[in-house]
Amino acid sequence: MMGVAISMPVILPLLGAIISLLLPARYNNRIAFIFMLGLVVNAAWLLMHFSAQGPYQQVMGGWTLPLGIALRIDALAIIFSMMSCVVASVCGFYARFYLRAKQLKQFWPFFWFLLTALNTIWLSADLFNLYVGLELLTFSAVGLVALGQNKHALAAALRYLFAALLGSMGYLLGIALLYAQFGTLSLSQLSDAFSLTTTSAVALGFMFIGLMMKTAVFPLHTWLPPAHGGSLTPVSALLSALVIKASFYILLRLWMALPFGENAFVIGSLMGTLGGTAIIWGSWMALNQTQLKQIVAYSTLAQIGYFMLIFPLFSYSDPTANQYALHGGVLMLLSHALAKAGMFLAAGNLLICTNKTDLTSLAGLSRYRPLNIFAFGLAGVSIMGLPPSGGFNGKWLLVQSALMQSKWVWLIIILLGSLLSAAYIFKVFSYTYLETKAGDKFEQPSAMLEWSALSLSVLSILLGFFSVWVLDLLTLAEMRMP
Amino acid sequence: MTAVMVAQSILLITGALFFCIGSLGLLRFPDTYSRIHALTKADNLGLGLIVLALILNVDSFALALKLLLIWALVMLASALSGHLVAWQANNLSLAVRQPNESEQQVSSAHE
Amino acid sequence: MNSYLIFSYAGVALCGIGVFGFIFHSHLIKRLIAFNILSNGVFLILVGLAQNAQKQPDHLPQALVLTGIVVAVAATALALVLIKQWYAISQQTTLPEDQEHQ
Amino acid sequence: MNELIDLALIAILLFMALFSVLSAVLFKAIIFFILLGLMLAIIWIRLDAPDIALAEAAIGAGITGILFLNAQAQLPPQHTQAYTVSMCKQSRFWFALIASLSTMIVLTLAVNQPLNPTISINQPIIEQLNASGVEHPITAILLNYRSFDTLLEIAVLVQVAVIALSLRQHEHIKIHSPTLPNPLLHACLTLFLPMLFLVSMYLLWAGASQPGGAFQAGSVLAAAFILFYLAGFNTPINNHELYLKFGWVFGLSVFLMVGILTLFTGDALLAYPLEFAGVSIFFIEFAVTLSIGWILFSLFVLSQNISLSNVKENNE
Repeated sequence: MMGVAISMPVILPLLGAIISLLLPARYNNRIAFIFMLGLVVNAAWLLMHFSAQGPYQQVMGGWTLPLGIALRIDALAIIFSMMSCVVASVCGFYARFYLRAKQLKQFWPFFWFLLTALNTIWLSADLFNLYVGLELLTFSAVGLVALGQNKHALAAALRYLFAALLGSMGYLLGIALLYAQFGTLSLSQLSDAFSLTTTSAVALGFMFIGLMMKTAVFPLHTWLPPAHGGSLTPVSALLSALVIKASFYILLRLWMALPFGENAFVIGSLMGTLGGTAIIWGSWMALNQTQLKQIVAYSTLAQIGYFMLIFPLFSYSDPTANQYALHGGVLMLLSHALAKAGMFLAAGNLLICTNKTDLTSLAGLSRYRPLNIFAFGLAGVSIMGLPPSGGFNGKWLLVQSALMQSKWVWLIIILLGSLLSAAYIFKVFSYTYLETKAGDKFEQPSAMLEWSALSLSVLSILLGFFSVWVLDLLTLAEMRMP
Repeated sequence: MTAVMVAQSILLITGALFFCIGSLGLLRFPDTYSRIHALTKADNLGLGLIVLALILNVDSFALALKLLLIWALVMLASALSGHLVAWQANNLSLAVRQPNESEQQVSSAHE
Repeated sequence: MNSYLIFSYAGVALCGIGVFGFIFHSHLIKRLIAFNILSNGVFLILVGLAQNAQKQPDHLPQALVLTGIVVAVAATALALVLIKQWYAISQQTTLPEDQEHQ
Repeated sequence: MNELIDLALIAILLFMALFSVLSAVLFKAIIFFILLGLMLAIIWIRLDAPDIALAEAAIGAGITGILFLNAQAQLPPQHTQAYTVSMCKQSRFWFALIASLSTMIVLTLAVNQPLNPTISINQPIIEQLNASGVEHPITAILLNYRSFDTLLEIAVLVQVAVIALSLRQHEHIKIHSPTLPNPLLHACLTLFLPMLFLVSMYLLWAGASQPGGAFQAGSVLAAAFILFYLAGFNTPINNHELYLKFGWVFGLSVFLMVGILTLFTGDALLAYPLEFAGVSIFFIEFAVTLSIGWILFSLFVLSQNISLSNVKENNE
């Protein structure tokens, strides 16, 4: 039975893609509902099995490990697959009402291939399998960006494709060197046999650069703002919330699986500086943007900086600080996924209201369309990290871990980043409070759109109250065991 | 150096020589039509000689037939592609040039 | 046996040429050709180095390279379709930000 | 003597790569790239990898070369400016040079380390070969040990084809086929096409015991389709979208169905029961070959020249 459950997250979306390609367009919504329900039920079943019996690993095709590909269920995999289920279903629901019929017909196959790739990456414990999953993810994301069919969307899709291809070539180069050095592709065997020699150091260097390029970390980020800002609203929500997290997830997996030992400090602080500059620079760029969706896109850059801060806060000497850093990072990732998707959907609603992209046209909106602004605000609360939200818990744990290890630099960067993110979110709000004499001349987005944006923002706030569940999952399985 | 080895090396060398002559023709001839002529003729013969040389020391009869099949297919393919290139060149009405004529003379003569 | 290692060095050289072409060319198809050269270089390193380390022809990297070649063809086909669509809309063969110093 | 041949091959390979990257005219760059692909096919033979040599020649040089030439034919003829002189002045040139030199140095550092891996996957591959249902190790890896990889890889191919279709969506699929009504070509078709199909099916069948398999057979099939299309015959693909989609998804759905069937008989995904392993692998490979041939062919057809008139500037 467990064999079925562990492979369902990959098989169901693949079946959904095939059926949505074959059946005429009018069945798409039914297919979406059925397969999404199946995915959620399967994720819940895996969660119950995991909390009952702990991590579980199964090799595909029934072979022994070095031969076959291993899929595994552990705390991180479950949290991320449930996150992608929730965010993807809400974005699919939003797209169903937002996109025109012709666009919707093309949207669904890409949506299902995207979910297949995401679930493969969450579950797989084999390096080359992760590479093929990354490629499938990149192509479906490029397809989604190119859905806009206009000049900006195509340029953004091309730029994204070339950056992602270069990134995955770096990752493949890393695999080539690691396989030559250790003779195995499975992550668990690699973590036992790993030793830091020049070959494996160069391999990890290329892998980290490739993955950072796909996660758009600071120096390699130029493809992200046009891709996320320029594409259709549900697409940019999916991209910002889920796609960039997949390559970061692999980075985190590699960091936790491979024992770096004493030079973890050097690599960690290098990545931390990149993260820190990303926070400062991203927030600064978001502050002086004039387009609403560009602000949200640049805030994604800043939030990626926060995720990179997990690595310098890892320490082998102090296990509790180490645990705090990991828990804080996972909570940040989770709350960012929910909040950023909610913020992009809310921004899409605001664009529908004003159907002009720049900020000045938002004047008087909080009087006439309070629900959309409320959704945007709630998501902003979680992005800023104000107390009730999940973002706050994540930042609080990171701050605790930094205090424990008295690493003041990262502490200052975290606080400064929250300040800057508060600045650019309140900037948006300040525009909406301006009074306009023209009265209510805004369109009214359909209720479904507003409520789906609001639901994601509320979820990211509720995460703050129920983050103890997530943390139990993490502490339940001793993270070092794959 | 048995007799077969000597024969083989002679055949291989002449085959390679034909290939060189073919590419020399490609460089030296003035217009597309004569270049196609040089390439299809010389290279096929060169390949024939090399295949002959290989057949001398091949052990199974089937392999020899396969080698001959390769040669026949290459001849067919190069004849077809040569014809297509010439046919397309004719459609684009590329002029037939004498060895010493330069480009302008031909276009003026052509109108 | 060290002939495998020589080919890994050839792979390294191909990677270098591929990276140079990828960064230098602003013409999209030339950049795509450079990407293909880079991926061929990586495959050479993958097989050459693995077989040099294992001291015998190793089947797993060869299967990986087969999958890699098919994925590279898929990437090339996708990029070409996008480039043609981009050319159809904007009459440009380079990305907007590369055009000024053409 | 062996080293001499290897060094000569590598020298030619690197020259091809350099000319391909540095040549100003796009057509020349593509021709050198195709030559590079062919040289690489020979090098894969030297590396005792006949499967990759076959795939590189068929897919790397063949299909990629056709796609590049097709793309180049529809872009404007390039003005060949004096390339070398202006090249060095651009700052990009130095940045690219530094980047490529640093990658090469770092890579040579990594490559000439003495490597002695503790785990060797070769022995288990050979030992469990008889349990995999095929005799050829590469096909066993691709379709049995790591069949999950191949499943995803075919999904990647279908994904690219769907994107190519969606980019052409706003004008209906009426693509005019190239007019090449050459009588000799039509006559030769009757000779070439059956032979190409025969070679493709042979490659597919031989894959079980010697180098060959679904990908090489699929690309030979694609070459046959493209030849048929270029000869000016208007295949039904041009006006019916469902033909396209069904052809793409056929291989993927057969692969998935067999995987799901084995899921309910055995306990793991894609664990073929022992006695049916050979048959199910061949059945999957057959469906995958047809699908790959169809996908590569429709990628060629869908990227035919896009008539500029009906591409409207519509923003979201």
